[in-house]
Amino acid sequence: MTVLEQPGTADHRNTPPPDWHPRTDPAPLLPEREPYRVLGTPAAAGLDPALLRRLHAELVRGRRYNRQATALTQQGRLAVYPSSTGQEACQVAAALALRPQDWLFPSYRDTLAVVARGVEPVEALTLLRGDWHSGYDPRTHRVAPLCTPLATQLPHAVGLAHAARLKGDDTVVLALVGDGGTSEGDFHEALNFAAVWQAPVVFLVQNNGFAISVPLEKQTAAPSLAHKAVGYGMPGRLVDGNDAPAVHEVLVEALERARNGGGPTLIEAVTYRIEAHTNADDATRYRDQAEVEQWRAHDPIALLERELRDRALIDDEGIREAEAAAEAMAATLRDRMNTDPVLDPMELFEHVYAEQTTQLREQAAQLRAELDAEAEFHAEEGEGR
Amino acid sequence: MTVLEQPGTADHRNTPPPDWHPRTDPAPLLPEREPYRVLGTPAAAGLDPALLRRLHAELVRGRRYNRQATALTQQGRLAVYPSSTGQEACQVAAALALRPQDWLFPSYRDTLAVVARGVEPVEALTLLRGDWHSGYDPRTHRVAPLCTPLATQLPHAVGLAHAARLKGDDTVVLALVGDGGTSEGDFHEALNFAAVWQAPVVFLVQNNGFAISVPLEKQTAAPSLAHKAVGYGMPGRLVDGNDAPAVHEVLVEALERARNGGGPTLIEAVTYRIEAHTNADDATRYRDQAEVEQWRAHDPIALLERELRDRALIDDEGIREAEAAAEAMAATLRDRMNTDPVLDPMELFEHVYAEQTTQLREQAAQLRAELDAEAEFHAEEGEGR
Amino acid sequence: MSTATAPSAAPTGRKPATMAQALGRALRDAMAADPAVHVFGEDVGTLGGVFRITDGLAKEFGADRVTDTPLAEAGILGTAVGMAMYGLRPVVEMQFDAFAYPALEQLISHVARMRNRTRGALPLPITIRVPYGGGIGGVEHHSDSSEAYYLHTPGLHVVTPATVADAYGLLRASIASDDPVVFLEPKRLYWSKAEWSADAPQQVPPLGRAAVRRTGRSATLITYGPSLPVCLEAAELAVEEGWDLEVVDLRSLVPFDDETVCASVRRTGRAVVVHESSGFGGAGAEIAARVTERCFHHLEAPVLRVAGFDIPYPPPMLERHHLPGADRVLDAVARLQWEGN
Amino acid sequence: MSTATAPSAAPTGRKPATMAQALGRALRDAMAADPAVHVFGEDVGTLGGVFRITDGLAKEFGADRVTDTPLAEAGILGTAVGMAMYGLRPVVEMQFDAFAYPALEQLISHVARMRNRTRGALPLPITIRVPYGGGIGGVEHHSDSSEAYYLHTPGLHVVTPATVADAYGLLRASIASDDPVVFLEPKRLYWSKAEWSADAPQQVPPLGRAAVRRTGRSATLITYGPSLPVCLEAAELAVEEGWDLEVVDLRSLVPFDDETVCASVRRTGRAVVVHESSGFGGAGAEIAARVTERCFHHLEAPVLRVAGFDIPYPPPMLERHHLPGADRVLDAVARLQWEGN
Ligand SMILES: Cc1ncc(C[n+]2csc(CCOP(=O)(O)OP(=O)(O)O)c2C)c(N)n1
Ligand SMILES: Cc1ncc(C[n+]2csc(CCOP(=O)(O)OP(=O)(O)O)c2C)c(N)n1
Ligand SMILES: [Mg+2]
Ligand SMILES: [Mg+2]
Repeated sequence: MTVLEQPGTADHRNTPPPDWHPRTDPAPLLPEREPYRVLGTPAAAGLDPALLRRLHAELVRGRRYNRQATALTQQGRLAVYPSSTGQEACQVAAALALRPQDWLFPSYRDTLAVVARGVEPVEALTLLRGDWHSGYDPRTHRVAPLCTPLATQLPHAVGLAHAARLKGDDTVVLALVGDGGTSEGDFHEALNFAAVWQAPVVFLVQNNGFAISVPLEKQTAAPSLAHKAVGYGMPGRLVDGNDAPAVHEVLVEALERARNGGGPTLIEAVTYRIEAHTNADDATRYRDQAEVEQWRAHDPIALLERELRDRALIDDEGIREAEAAAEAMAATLRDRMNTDPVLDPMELFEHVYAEQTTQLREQAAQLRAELDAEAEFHAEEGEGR
Repeated sequence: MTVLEQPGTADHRNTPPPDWHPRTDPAPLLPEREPYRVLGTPAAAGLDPALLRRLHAELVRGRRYNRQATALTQQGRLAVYPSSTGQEACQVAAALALRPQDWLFPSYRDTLAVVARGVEPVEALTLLRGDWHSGYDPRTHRVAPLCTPLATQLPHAVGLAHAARLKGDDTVVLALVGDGGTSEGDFHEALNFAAVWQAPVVFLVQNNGFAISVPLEKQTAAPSLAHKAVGYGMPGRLVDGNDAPAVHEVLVEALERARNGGGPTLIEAVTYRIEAHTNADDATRYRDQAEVEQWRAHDPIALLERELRDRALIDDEGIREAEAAAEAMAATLRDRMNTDPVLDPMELFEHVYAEQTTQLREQAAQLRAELDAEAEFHAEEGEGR
Repeated sequence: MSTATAPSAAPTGRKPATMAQALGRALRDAMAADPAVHVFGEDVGTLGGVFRITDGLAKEFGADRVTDTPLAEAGILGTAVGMAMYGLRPVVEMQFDAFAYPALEQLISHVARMRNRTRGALPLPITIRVPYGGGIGGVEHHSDSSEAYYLHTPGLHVVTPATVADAYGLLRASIASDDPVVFLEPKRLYWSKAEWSADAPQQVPPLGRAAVRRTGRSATLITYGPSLPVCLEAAELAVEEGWDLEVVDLRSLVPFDDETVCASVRRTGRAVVVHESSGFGGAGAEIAARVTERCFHHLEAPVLRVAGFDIPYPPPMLERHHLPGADRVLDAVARLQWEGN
Repeated sequence: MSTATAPSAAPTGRKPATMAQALGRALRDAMAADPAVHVFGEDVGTLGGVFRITDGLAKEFGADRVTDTPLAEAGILGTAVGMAMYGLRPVVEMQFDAFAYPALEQLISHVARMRNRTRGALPLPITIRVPYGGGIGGVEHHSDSSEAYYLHTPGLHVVTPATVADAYGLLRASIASDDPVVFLEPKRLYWSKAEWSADAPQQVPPLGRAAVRRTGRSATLITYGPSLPVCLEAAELAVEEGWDLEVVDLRSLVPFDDETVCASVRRTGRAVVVHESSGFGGAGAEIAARVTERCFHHLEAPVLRVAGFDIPYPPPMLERHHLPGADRVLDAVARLQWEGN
């Protein structure tokens, strides 16, 4: 038998492969060509005043938080701080778009989102102050620990969303990641799992133009990061990350779709990191101040404040109130950070396992003995004095 | 100073973020909606007869190779074999689209591509027979070792392509991967590096519908795997993987673009794995025979043979010649596989490092002593008889 | 720790069962006992896994609890973290030892640390099943012994059964543990058989206890997983040479059962550690070092190690030269400085 | 092995230099000496690396040879494999220890095995620079000591300098090696200083040779990288207690210099291994085990280990309790059973 004698006729040459059918129409998955904006457009008129005021107050608070935390690094109360000044709109909108039953998975720069979600300001700095690796109970406000290894929190977010859906809960998940983080394999695997499982999760990329010193054009050649969505079969959205109500709207829409079984969304918020990567970084090594100034002219607080003023939703008094609230938060934060945390070295052995292994018990005993000897030594020294 | 006093006017609200410009037009990066085909279309008339005959001969040889290798597993001469029957067009076209100076990075199922590129048929089976981990010198034919950990060969391909370009060489790289392999983080990282570096590399995904038992719809929710390309900023192409001249054409075009500095391409070839994952797999556990039959009707050899006959480019005699050549290859392969390879256990220590460490020298001496003792024992046994 | 309950009642009766069957039964019983247990990984659903360990589970428990995932190991383990955070008890399968490597970052940076990071708020009761080891004629990347990477990572339990009964009991205990467990399945023992009843109430041993598989007075062989049969064979052969060897099966590398191991070595005064992974920096190094620290004055000879060579795992046709066999174990025993005795 | 040549002539003169400067100079000289050497990784170009080790290289050698990559460690190491296959000599930087974990699969499955897989046809002369260890108040994931994962992986060299001169010499030797080298840079020694001339022809030591940093008769401290200063400090303090300690700096964990280490231990009869990574399954286990195997009858006491606890690396405010300090080393020395002496 030659191969020709197999079933089939000449026609089959000009037919597509047997089970070929594009499973999703790609067109609706593609993001807009320009970042979506609301402020300064006719649509702004329809925005809820209460929401705008809420966003504004949080933005002001967020910026103050960044300033305070950076100051604390200068005073040596904080080892390091990655400021998100310029990105407040993304972080605040992220927190405000969630409902209490939802979960937030922040990346290491997302302290503002964490605080806006309800975590105590000082607890969001525990990791960076160095008393423990995470300063809050994730279950209280449904906020995962601030995640340092980039993009590794994304599969966690997907897994939690999937579990919630399996349990029939009305919980959706918002996961944050930076432009640099999108290059990691974990980003890819997480988005793919999310789309295949139709998990109720939304991915928000804060594209702030840099991964430490590496500008976006060395990070990707894509038309936009939001264009990655189509490759997973989920919608991609592109939004002006400095337009707080626009970010909020896009997030709410995506979260609602997820909540209603519509699956995940990838959102790219275009924004800018106004300050250096952290206080330890020197941004003049890799970018021009002129670029920074351009972005200062597109400041998220200024943009929102002008809207509020134009529509007479806020006056000088209102601004002052927002600033006073932020100031009070900063004062409390300062005070709490100026108090040395009380730490027990023996806690090092307490949370490694549910039950201490015999190995850890021995090691804990060793440290205990050392600490006792030290204390005795100091006591004697004290007596001797 | 309130935040409003920062530079900028009301207008900035309705302008995009400062440096916003979509860097690539996404439209040309999107793949066709239906797999590209040539056979059975008017374009087929323009195909080079020599190429068609060459492709045909290699397809026939490839299928025979698969049959022979599978037979060898039944005879116990080969531990395991992942047949690519049904996918011959992809593999053969891949090899024939390359020039001598180019490199091929195969995945574990791509023995046909490796052999079509010039590697000795028997050497492509060394890994599976188990005499060594790779049976050929990759530099001879510029074929990387058959790669087992899925998608891990893709960054290698990108790095080699990048190195060739840095050296100013006229070398392009073709990397093969399966539909399942596209889910791995390494796939993502490799494509991203390739696009950012504009490396001269082409990625060919053989979408054969399954990753062992897992069908494509559990692997991805994307409109097609080729749609992933836009997320990296490279063109995506979708081609009927059973239409050998179509695959060849799409590959040649992409390879030429890469050679001319146009950067990488992602190609999805839609095909089907006619046999089980390997001889050790039982495909009836996860798919219907009816589906297999549908695909048999879209057989790559039958499709091409009809074209050749319609255009009188081949006759019964020509078919017989192709089959005889394949038979000769199979006979040689069988003979060579029926000869036990001569192996020296001491070689285990030879290629771990450029120079043996003292640790390895000691261990080699231990094995040497054991082997000598064994030989002595057998010699004595022999004498005793 | 949630309690592992006895499997559902069914006709009892001991008959030969394979380790693979016992593992499958453990998964089934764990799923039946606790709806929080979810099984997922590559090919574990419809196919029942490439080793068929999960065979039948998808049918019994449905695709929501037994799930074929996309092909991405970091994604599998990473999503398991999120599922565990939400109160599920994921059991994931890594298809082969070497294919667990893509998940090492998730394992080291998160799975092992989440409880500690969050001061106990987020324990991760995840069981990671990894078929491991050689001796099956596997092509490259299918025969690695990766336990040393795991046991050096604080926050993980590392467990490996060597008998059919332990395959069941230790897997149940691992799934019941509120901590992450790397559960290493010696793939060349998958088809080993023992009289074992899948239907009698099973004993679920505590994690972290070694078992003395053979008592002896001359020296102690310390081993685990795929090397247990090798040591038992060596012990039988040793009788002819006049050595009465004790064989300790560790069962759990973390936590480590110092008590059982040291009690044996103090009694015998000599020890050989046997495993098939590369020796340099392998589990045997830790075992030899800690036994020496604790039993120095009882030792008549240094604790010796019999392990795989420090080479990449060999191709199938050469693996027998790499794998420690009974002969190599006996050679080591012979070097335990018997002259004085 | 390609020969490392002396750096370009320039005005000489010894003056205090930091380890960071010596490392940077080694990269510069290697790039100047061999056009096949390429440096790439996250932030190594324009910024000069977060520790500024690569500062100035992009300017001197251009973006084609000193390249900022996308943020993906497996991608960085994976592309390095391809570049090495094509004849280049990549030197990649992993930004911090814990951020090298995503690259472990590429490292274990390919970097360590390609030469062996291809019977020598494709050697991979890749140097992987990894800043490692704690003591710098780093937030989580910035203080790991990951050497045990590397040294258990056959096919890799594992090298770590402890002095300014070695930082230069060992890095040059690593780059010149035709095998992959994991080059571990003790980040808390980056700013340590020594009289050292960047301009005199530098000695490039062979890989695999330990150095005796202090001679002594009472006992041997075996250490490497960040723990060398701790051991030297302990040795000074020990003088008061009447102990004259020898200090061996391994410099290379793979290959391991059995000769130098055993010669010392045979002379002193006692040994303590000191490192900061977790003890269980750490480098110290291998060292203690092999020293005991080889020097058993010279030992007056078991080889003891002083290492980090078996816990995830602690937060900055508690790290001093975890890190072995001179006191803990001396406590161990005190336990070396001096009663008989
Ligand atoms: C896996 C991993 N690799 C490297 C780092 C070191 N690192 C910390 S922040 C950073 C840049 C992150 O850039 P991006 O994702 O854009 O977030 P951004 O800092 O801009 O918020 C790098 C490389 C890390 N934290 N994790
Ligand atoms: C990293 C990794 N994970 C798992 C495996 C085990 N495995 C071998 S083949 C295969 C399926 C591959 O599917 P696909 O990529 O579609 O290629 P195909 O077999 O269809 O050619 C799997 C899961 C592997 N080889 N590598
Ligand atoms: Mg960024
Ligand atoms: Mg496939």
